[in-house]
Amino acid sequence: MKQVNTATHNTARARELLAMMERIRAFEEQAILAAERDKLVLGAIHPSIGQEACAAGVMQALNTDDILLSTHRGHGHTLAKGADALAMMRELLGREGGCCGGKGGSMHIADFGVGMLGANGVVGANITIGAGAAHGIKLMGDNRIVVDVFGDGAINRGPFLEGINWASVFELPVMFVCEDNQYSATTKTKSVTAGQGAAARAKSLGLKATVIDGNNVEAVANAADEIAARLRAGGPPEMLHLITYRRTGHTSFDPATYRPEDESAREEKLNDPIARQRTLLAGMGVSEDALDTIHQTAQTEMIAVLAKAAATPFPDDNTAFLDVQDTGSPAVEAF
Amino acid sequence: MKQVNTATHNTARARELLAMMERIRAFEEQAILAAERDKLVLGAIHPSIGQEACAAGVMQALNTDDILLSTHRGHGHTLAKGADALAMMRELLGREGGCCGGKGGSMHIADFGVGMLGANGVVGANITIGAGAAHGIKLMGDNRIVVDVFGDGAINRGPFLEGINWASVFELPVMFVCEDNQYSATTKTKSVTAGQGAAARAKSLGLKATVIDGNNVEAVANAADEIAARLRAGGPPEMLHLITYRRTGHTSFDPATYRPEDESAREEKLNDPIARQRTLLAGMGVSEDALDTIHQTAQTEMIAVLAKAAATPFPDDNTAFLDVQDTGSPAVEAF
Amino acid sequence: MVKMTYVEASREAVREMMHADKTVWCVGEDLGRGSVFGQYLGLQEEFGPDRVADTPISEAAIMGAAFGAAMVGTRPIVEMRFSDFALCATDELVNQIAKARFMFGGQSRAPMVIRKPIGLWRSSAAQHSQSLESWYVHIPGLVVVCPATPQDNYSMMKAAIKCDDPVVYLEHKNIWQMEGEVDKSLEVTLGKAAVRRSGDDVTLVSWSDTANKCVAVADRLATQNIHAEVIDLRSLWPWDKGTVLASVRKTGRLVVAHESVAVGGFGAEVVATVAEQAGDALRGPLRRLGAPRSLVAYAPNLEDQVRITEDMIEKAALETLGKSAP
Amino acid sequence: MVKMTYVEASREAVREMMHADKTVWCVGEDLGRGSVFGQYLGLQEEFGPDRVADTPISEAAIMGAAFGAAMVGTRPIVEMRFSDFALCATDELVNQIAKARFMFGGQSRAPMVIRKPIGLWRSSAAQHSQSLESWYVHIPGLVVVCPATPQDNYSMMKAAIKCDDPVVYLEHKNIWQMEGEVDKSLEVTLGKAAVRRSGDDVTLVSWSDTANKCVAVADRLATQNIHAEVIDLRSLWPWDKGTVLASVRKTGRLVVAHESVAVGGFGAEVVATVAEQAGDALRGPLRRLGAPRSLVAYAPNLEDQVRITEDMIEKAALETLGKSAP
Ligand SMILES: Cc1ncc(C[n+]2csc(CCOP(=O)(O)OP(=O)(O)O)c2C)c(N)n1
Ligand SMILES: Cc1ncc(C[n+]2csc(CCOP(=O)(O)OP(=O)(O)O)c2C)c(N)n1
Ligand SMILES: [Mg+2]
Ligand SMILES: [Mg+2]
Repeated sequence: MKQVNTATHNTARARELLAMMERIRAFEEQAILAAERDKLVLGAIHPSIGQEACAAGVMQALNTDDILLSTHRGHGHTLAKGADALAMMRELLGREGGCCGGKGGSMHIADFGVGMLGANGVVGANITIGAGAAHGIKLMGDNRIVVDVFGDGAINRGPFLEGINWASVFELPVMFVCEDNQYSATTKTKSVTAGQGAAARAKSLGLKATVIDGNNVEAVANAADEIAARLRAGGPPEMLHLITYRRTGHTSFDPATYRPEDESAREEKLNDPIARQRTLLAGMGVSEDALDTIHQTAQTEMIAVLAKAAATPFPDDNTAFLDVQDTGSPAVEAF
Repeated sequence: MKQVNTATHNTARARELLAMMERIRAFEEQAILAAERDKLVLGAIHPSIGQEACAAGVMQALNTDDILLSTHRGHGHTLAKGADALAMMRELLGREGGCCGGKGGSMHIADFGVGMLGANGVVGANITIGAGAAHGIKLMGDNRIVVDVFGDGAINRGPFLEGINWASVFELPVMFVCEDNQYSATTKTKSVTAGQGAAARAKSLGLKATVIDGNNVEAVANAADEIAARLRAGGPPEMLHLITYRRTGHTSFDPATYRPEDESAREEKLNDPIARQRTLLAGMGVSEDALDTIHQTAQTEMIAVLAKAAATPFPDDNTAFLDVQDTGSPAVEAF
Repeated sequence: MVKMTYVEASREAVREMMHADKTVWCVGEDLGRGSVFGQYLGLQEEFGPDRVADTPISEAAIMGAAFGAAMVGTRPIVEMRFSDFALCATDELVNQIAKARFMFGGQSRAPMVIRKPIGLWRSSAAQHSQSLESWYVHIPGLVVVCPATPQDNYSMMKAAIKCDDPVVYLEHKNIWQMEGEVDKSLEVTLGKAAVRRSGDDVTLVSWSDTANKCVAVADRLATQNIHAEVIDLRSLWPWDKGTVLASVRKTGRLVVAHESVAVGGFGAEVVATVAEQAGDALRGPLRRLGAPRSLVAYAPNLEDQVRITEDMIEKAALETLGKSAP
Repeated sequence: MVKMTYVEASREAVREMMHADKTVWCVGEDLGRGSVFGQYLGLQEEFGPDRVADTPISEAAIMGAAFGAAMVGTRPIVEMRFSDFALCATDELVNQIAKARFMFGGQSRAPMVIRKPIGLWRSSAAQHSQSLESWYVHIPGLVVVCPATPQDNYSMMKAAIKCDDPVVYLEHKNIWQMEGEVDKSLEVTLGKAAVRRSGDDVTLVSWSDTANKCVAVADRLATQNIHAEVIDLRSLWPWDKGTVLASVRKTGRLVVAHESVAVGGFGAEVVATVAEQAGDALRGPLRRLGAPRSLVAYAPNLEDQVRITEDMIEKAALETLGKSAP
């Protein structure tokens, strides 16, 4: 993994990275409360607690008009790409004003206004779609780039091979990001994955692959910046493999009893990306108070976001028949 | 690629390899005549002329109860696995007594009696199926092995990744054989394939991969023998990547005008596996006459096979409704 | 008789069949932890990881490999988790598994049970809520089973495992916890409907969870002195045309109800068949209830817009009798 | 009016649309050599390899990547070669493309034409002969087009490319060389049937190549002084229910014929709809012709066993009139 020289850090960026991670964490903590405590979220939500460095570090390398494709575990990516937290929370609660009008929920969260073209409920499906978004961009002569995030479990699906081969053959501006939290639902991914994993596979498909400590947000940000710069300069697609850890269960409902008992606690203690970034900032001379303020601001924001979302009405019933298609009526045909 | 020490060759095996290649060549020459001259084959046939060393070399490493899964270009593999040439030709002509009763044709040729579990009309589909056959064998505690042949074009399909990862994870006795004839239908495979190809991809999936001159039947046979021995000893799955060349068009109807003009002729001149094996045998002291006899025997056999197949009646009409399934009637429901 | 939930019933059937036949095995993601809904809880402990195999997230390989294993003599039970994900293995199911036996002239068999949980369940949105049973009915070579009760999920699972054809086995996610008495000695024949209520006034034809709603509607109608016959088809291929036609000849009235999209749904096949073969017996309008040709949304109120309810079924039944709902 | 073959007609439509709209492009295997049936001959020379893109054998990526490219503003024409291979991209089509606009609350569009040649053609056996149009009709979000003539393959291809919804475009392999006059100025609306013969005696409803057979049957029947109305639906979603119902109200008799499997085929939807909504107008038995629920075999005589012929259609038409074939 790449070493990062902390001396060269930019304090402003480091603060921003921390602030974004705190916002993601706070958003998801509230989302979990909304699900568990308030029973306001009926569908599954997949938290990324402990993985915030991936989202914050990668997305800061992007412009608003760059494109992001994400997974079922996409809150962090979406927020870091610039989506509005309230619209997102409304979506999780299936409310009016949700970023997908309450139709998608957590697993299909999207904000096309900030280039976020969707989370996905099908593991790995976004890999070919992201390659294609880059294909479209290239055909139109745009100078945008695409980030396509997927989990370690997704590398065992066919679209991983097809999408990456495609991007490489057509020389498309895509940064493939494998956010490797070591689990595929209840299964330890290594136990069902042959060979050396995402980076090795990407290399065999002709890509440059960079493996980074995904809990080190500075390292992630630097790597993402470098890759983004190469892509903007017309370089071929690349793979960024981020090693992190899923601290929660697969969904907020999953107690994750299948894990070694102290695994998550140990990871929290040693590798929490927020704690690590706080330490870094403290070392750069930022006061505990200032760091606490960042934390508190995020908490306050997201508590308010949940309250406001919870107070929002459900969408109009008729929207259930809107935006199906232009051609032909979606209305009831038979009863 | 591996070097073969011709001095250690076994003349009997070398003759057998030549004889099998001659039979495959003769079979396909007759099949092409049946299609072009006689209009007795309506569906597409995909000849493997120039690729016979792959079929002959690999299959000689197998026992009858070992399993083979093949592709749309599977006549050679099937014959070399031990299928009856007449039953095969009848199948190509859609006749009674065809190995699939005339229901499959060239693209679905199969002979379960000799462990040949089917050609396939869908590129790459046989890769997961072959892995699964090995999975079944392993579950039942059998000591058989599986050979799963596919083309260079198939490595761009998802099942390549999924099937090979599967075989590796479950440690299944499969020899994956990429018969690389450099073309995917009318497309030069390299132009649509990123990275270093089949062997590199297999390695990234944890497999040992051996690259061999696929027009050198002795080298192919030796490599296949070694891999088969390792598999029989309980070794993990392996990849055998055979470099060859498709001398005909994609189907017998395809004039292949998209190729550099003299490419096929040059390959025929330099790399015909039959000519090369004849040279080898001549060098071992086998007379021209003896070699011609092998050629003539094959020709005579297959001319008779075509004549006999052509004289066979079509299957009984009612077989169109047999072997659909046990449960429920396949008969007409609505008219 | 034993009390069991729907999820326990099929699990028990699988367990017993695994004891009875060493060639039966289960394959899918996370099976060692029971899979998504606990359908396999305890089985890996009991039978070991070879016979209850945890797989990579590789639906195409799960389906394709199980097929390969079936061709060499094992009897795999394939878990697709949500029927939606099974679409990642459509070539394997439709082009390979369904066709192999025919294509190879009877040389092969693919005795497999392919489990694909279907249906609306708890705000799961468009990619986790589909019911595509009509697709599979349209594919020669496949058997299609949609059990609606614990008893059927026990008995039909056993029949499916014993069947030498590939069986697409569609459990409904919304009734995993449904309880019922199960008679373990009861054997069912695939293709035989269950007449869950007898009646002379109107025939209600359904399957899967919607059949349970039809039973509830029949009970409601009974209080209005209307006697509905409820036919739970249980399997859609083969489907029990004879029982449906006989019932419609008796009642003269038909309501078909299903959760899946009405357009191109299997309800059309039932209605068309009745119109073709018992059209003369009809004494009221034919009614077909299915989802609108829209998608399943996440918000609970939007999700409800595409749901077939007991009220709707009751109303339709009354309409066939020329009455309106009370 | 220009004389064109069916394959030339859609090629010309694609060519013209590529000139008219720079965002239109084609993507699939071997397109630079025209693809399997010459549908793209000359287009790569004319528009270059970026807009007529040769791809790896990666159906999932062809479909998925085209979808991604559609979401950022291009209009891909996706070539699947044989509709059978499209099954390798079912998740992409059904879970992604069809659902995106709805699932994302209207933020996205997927203006794509997905070409999947269907049908029986020259001993191609079970994996190269399927017609699964009824599957796609059942999926909300998709438009389904089945042109039967050069004129329609020209006009409907243009309409499909202009359409902002994903269009599953099913050309029939058996009629690539069918010739016909094409009026380039003729525009069609997706969802509007073509009444290819007018008549008062019996309504024949069909689509794709079977519609051509119905036209031939109508001509035969005319010599017996029976006037059949032939409705070529042309698109199955939307389908022109109004035209069918009006015709049946006029003739009182209905034959629906299609090449795909009868069970669960779209013919069931047509028959069910007519029975539900114009049952009172029927003056003869409803007839539905579709393939048996068997598979397509290779041998020509076996292949013929599942074919719907003009004779069968004629016989069915006569039966609705209480007559038997001459
Ligand atoms: C094709 C498919 N198969 C299975 C699932 C069920 N599923 C949802 S998330 C998940 C685990 C994914 O693991 P990974 O890709 O590592 O992402 P993570 O959940 O760890 O973020 C599974 C199996 C699915 N959604 N899609
Ligand atoms: C999934 C799928 N896509 C496309 C095709 C059409 N097709 C048949 S053979 C072929 C080329 C295959 O190339 P390769 O795998 O190298 O095998 P070869 O023909 O060279 O033996 C193609 C594209 C198919 N049969 N299946
Ligand atoms: Mg993971
Ligand atoms: Mg090739």
